[in-house]
Amino acid sequence: ESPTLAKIKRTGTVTLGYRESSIPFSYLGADQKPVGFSLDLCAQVVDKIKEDIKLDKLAVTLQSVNSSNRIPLMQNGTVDIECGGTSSNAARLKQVAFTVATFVSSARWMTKASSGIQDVKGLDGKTIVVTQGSNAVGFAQGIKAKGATFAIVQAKDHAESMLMLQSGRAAAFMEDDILLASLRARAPDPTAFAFLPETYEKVPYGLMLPKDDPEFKALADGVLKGLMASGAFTKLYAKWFESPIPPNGENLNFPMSDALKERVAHPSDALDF
Amino acid sequence: MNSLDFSIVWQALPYLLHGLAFSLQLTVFAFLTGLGLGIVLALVRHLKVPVLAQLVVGYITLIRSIPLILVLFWFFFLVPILLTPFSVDGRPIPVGAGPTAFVTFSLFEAAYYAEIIRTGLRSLNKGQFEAAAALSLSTFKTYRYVIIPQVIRVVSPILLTQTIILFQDTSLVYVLSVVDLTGAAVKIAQLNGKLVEMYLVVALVYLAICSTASQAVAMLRERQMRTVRTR
Amino acid sequence: MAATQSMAGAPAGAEAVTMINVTKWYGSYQALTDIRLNVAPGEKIVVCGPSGSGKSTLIRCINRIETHDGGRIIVNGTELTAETRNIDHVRRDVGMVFQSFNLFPHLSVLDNCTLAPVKSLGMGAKEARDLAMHFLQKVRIADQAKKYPGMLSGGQQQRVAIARALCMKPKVMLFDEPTSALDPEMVNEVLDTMVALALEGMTMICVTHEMGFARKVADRVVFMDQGQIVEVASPEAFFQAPKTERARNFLAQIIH
Amino acid sequence: MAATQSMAGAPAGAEAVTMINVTKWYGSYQALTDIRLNVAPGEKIVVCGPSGSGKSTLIRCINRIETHDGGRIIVNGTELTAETRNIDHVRRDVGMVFQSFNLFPHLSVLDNCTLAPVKSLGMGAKEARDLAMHFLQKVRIADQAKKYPGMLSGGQQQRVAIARALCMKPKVMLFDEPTSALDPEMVNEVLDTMVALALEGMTMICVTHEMGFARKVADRVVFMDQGQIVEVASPEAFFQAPKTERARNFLAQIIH
Amino acid sequence: MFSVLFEEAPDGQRYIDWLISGLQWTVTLAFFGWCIAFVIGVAVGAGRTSPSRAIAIPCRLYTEFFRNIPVLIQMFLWYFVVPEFLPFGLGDAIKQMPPPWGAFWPALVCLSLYTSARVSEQVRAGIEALPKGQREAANALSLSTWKTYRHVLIPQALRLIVPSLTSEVMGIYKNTSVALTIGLLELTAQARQISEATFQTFGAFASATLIYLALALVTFLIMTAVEYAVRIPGQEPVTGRKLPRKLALAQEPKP
Ligand SMILES: Nc1ncnc2c1ncn2[C@@H]1O[C@H](COP(=O)(O)OP(=O)(O)OP(=O)(O)O)[C@@H](O)[C@H]1O
Ligand SMILES: Nc1ncnc2c1ncn2[C@@H]1O[C@H](COP(=O)(O)OP(=O)(O)OP(=O)(O)O)[C@@H](O)[C@H]1O
Ligand SMILES: [Mg+2]
Ligand SMILES: [Mg+2]
Repeated sequence: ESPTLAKIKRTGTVTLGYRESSIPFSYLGADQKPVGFSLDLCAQVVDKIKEDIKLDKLAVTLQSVNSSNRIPLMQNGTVDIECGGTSSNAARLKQVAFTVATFVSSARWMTKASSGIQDVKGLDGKTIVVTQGSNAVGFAQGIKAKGATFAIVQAKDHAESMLMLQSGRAAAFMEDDILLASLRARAPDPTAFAFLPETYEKVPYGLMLPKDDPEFKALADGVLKGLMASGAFTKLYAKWFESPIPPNGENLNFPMSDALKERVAHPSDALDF
Repeated sequence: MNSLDFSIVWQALPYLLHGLAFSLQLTVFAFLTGLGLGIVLALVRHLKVPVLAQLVVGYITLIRSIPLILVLFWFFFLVPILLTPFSVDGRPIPVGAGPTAFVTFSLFEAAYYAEIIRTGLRSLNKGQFEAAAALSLSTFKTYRYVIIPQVIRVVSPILLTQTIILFQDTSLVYVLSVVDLTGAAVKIAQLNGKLVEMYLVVALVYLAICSTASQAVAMLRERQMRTVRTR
Repeated sequence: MAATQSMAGAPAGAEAVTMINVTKWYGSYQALTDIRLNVAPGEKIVVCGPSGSGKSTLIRCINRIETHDGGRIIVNGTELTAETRNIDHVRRDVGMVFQSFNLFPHLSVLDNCTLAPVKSLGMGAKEARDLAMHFLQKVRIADQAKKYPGMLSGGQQQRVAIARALCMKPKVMLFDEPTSALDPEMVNEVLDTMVALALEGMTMICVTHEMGFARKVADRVVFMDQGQIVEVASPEAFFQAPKTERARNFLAQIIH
Repeated sequence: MAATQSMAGAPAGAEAVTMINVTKWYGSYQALTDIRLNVAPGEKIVVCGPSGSGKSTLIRCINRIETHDGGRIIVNGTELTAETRNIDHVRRDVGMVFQSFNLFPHLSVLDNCTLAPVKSLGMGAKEARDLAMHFLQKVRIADQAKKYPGMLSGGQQQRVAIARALCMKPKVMLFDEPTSALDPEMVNEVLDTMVALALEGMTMICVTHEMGFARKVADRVVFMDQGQIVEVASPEAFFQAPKTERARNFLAQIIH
Repeated sequence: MFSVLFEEAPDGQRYIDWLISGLQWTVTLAFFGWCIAFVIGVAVGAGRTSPSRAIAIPCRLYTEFFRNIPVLIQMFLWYFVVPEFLPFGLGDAIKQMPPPWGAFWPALVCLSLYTSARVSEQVRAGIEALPKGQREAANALSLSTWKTYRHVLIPQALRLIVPSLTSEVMGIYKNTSVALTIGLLELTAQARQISEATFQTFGAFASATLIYLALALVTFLIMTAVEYAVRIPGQEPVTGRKLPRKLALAQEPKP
């Protein structure tokens, strides 16, 4: 039997990991209560767990996680599902498992609109910022290796990367498109920032699960596939990505990409597109 | 930089106060238990208790050599795994972040306090021990009534500095996903993009609290000096 | 909890302090060699000798502030061994006054005096306070009881130290150069207190170079050199006609 | 850089030290009241009096280790004012030996002696060393020049302190109870050194209770009480027949 | 657990190279940070004991200010806020500095000042612990205030506080990790990077922990050697007991 389910059954508790500023997947909304797209998806999974193990009462614990502790917390059994905005890749799959893709992102550049930079060429000789530990670090280094001449600085988190861009320390900020969109939406003046046209490799996001528990993964995947088939997934998407969201009511205006539409039609956790 | 907007601070005030409360709780708890344990460790060393004294030296050296954040990390993640043999289903037993923070900070600070107490013990005149022995006070009573009260007075400024550091270090509980004052400020700042405002406010809060504490200790000491060492 | 008198096994009319062939080593340096000394109850002994001759070591062995390495030390019928019970017995019977006072600076004069009776003899707080006031009165310093040691002059501090030792109601008092850390004028006030004690019949062993004091109260003068007792004599005999060359030289040095 | 002699304005045959109506307050406590004292070049003054009478305060005012609050102090023709230049002048002319030696423990005996001549008079290193060895010879301790103060006995340390002060070639030497921190036996070796200095004609002001020394070398004895100079007399007159009641009482106390 | 170090990283290096690069920054920052902190700390600490209030009060304010704000926040302020308030050209010039120097210099300034405040507190304690007679003797020998500090007070105070300075040196390595918050990829930052790239969090942090331990150990050994080298002959390391007199007597036969 699935060890995760066994534990949930024994303790009568399922623990969900959430992020504190991964908008709109998982973040602190009004009164610092966690909300978000991934948390909504997770709620459906929890319902299904409850049904499957036939408990009338299943307590749900919300555990805040960050990039330093999410893996250890999953490996030591504290967290059963991470409901964040975490991307999947080959190296990570050796340590944990991911559900079918719930989102597809690709890295992009954001600049100050006033800078007049038109494309990646315009960044040559300038300093650009990426966030420590994000996929963008690798992409940026890859672009540089192909002949670009910008210098890379790495900020501690997205907010500081954004501050570097704002304060003029960096000419551009490379990150997953959805993250950039949410940062821009919350800026005092969103129109002050612009995207460069280039897009890069697509990466799938998913809910993170403990490794070596295929039965548990099958359960979660089943729930998500059901949502995608019924159209509920698309509704949830619209709620978080194309409507005003808490706490301040900004609208990300981030319609579903073709790649994600493809994955909704044919759910899969494959890495390549 | 765009003009600063501190309105966010008012909105977030309850959350910030909540964080501050945690910082203070953790500081007070770790100060009390750390000092208690630190005194014990220092005494074990001072009395040269066989074997234990060496263990204490090893413990203190080890703890002082590793960044607190890594100590927290290892406590948080290794203890559940080490507890695995005691669990029913062979899976790690999670220990909450709160208890981890309180226990780890106490154990960590104990090593530092122990060294401070030892400095104080070294500065005391041997005659104090001899006088207590001549009065037939037991070892425990000698330390309890004669030695430790004097040591605490001697080292109070160093204890204060260490405690100020402890108060500042509470921000490291972010690896445990616990929210203290700094953590709360950072979170609000990240959600709203108001980093500068929040950090300035936190800096002022720390400056105010720590300066008040250090002023209080300085005054307390001056008073003691007046009674204890007039000549 | 209260000190029970352990006279068991002690012969009638026993000595207050008996030292038999006592030796003491500091590492490879022999600080005491074959010390033999009997002190009768009520007797007053003055110990003198050059610096480093082992005077302090000798009296510190008597209440085991230092441990002796060979020979036997018997105090009021209790032999000093490694056993804690015996050490406790002896220390309750023996009061000590140090050269450097060693008062507890964080306690008031009164608390200095009551700490040990309360914590170590288990005396009641009120009783201890009355006792302390009694002895503070005796050393003429009762009006300073609320002050802290740091607020007193050296002579006053030393008198408090004497009162503190007396509060344990010791049978024997040890003094280790009690006046040598004092200003010349304060020496007298402490010596006066000691003379008064001596006249009351307290057994006293006193390391001092105050020859006036020795003349006035000592029953015997013990002269030490290089860890040995070189000469034991009555004060008159010792000061008028020291038997040994070493004692003569020593006396020439300190009396100018 | 080298000390220029500031005799400008000083009358011929001027006093080495002149104190006119000097007062000194510690907070609200008056430590010196209307002190008048003239010390001629080559004169030896012994200052005595009860503890707390202001002896130390008096001599510490002479080289401005303490600042006086009223009156005037003139040393070798330079008046002590807040001006750094004057203070420097005076301090170069005045050597001081403390009760507690105050050697610099981190410097060897030789370095203790050469530090000030080199750093403050700008003397050459070699010259300073030769001078230091000369004075160390004089206090009979030249063979210890390489040692550190912590390795010396109290008497030796005090002799080094005297040599250190002499290396500044002072015109006046101040001693503040230079022997009272010493063991009885070491007192003599320091007193001998001081007597030798006195015989060479050095101007000396010395707080001490060593009456033997006072008898032997003092030109005048100054007796202080409660911050005032109560009596100034020749040693014979002072010891035989003190004029004041207070001095009589005091002498009775310290000579037993 | 440590096999992750020898896997190939996305940039073609092995992960261990990342750690080594991080270690270099850590050591560089710690070394120069310590040198500056020591100099300023000694000066400010000495200043706090000055009889002149015009010197003592600013020194006290300095200590309180830089000690009482968490280093994490100071780091942020130096990096993001201070350049905004510099005269226009200068602030921009700082912001334009190419990485990693743009982060290194603020980190160095921040760490130096923070540590110097802590060192100054110890230096002050050391100077205040010296007997009053030392200053008086120096005055009586007509040494100027500066020379009194330089030749008499500071040398003794520093010897006294070697043990607590040792803790401080061991501590500065740990505090360098705060520089990661402004983008300096020192040891902890690199460990985090490895953890993010591979999700092998334990391996990455265990490596960092061991390196910190090794650094602390080396520091400890060096400082022990320093303590031995500057000890004063004839003085016990422990203060308080008047043994010297007896030692001297034991060595020296009387004439
Ligand atoms: N803890 C110790 N370790 C080593 N040697 C010691 C110790 N204490 C004392 N000594 C040595 O033992 C000898 C006797 O010391 P003791 O203190 O008994 O002499 P004393 O006669 O009391 O001298 P003083 O008149 O100077 O007090 C001295 O040579 C001294 O150096
Ligand atoms: N720094 C100070 N603050 C306040 N009062 C002081 C200070 N120094 C000395 N006094 C007081 O001034 C008076 C004179 O002190 P001083 O040291 O000159 O006396 P003294 O004659 O040298 O005594 P002793 O023989 O004890 O050395 C004393 O009553 C003393 O308590
Ligand atoms: Mg002795
Ligand atoms: Mg004096």
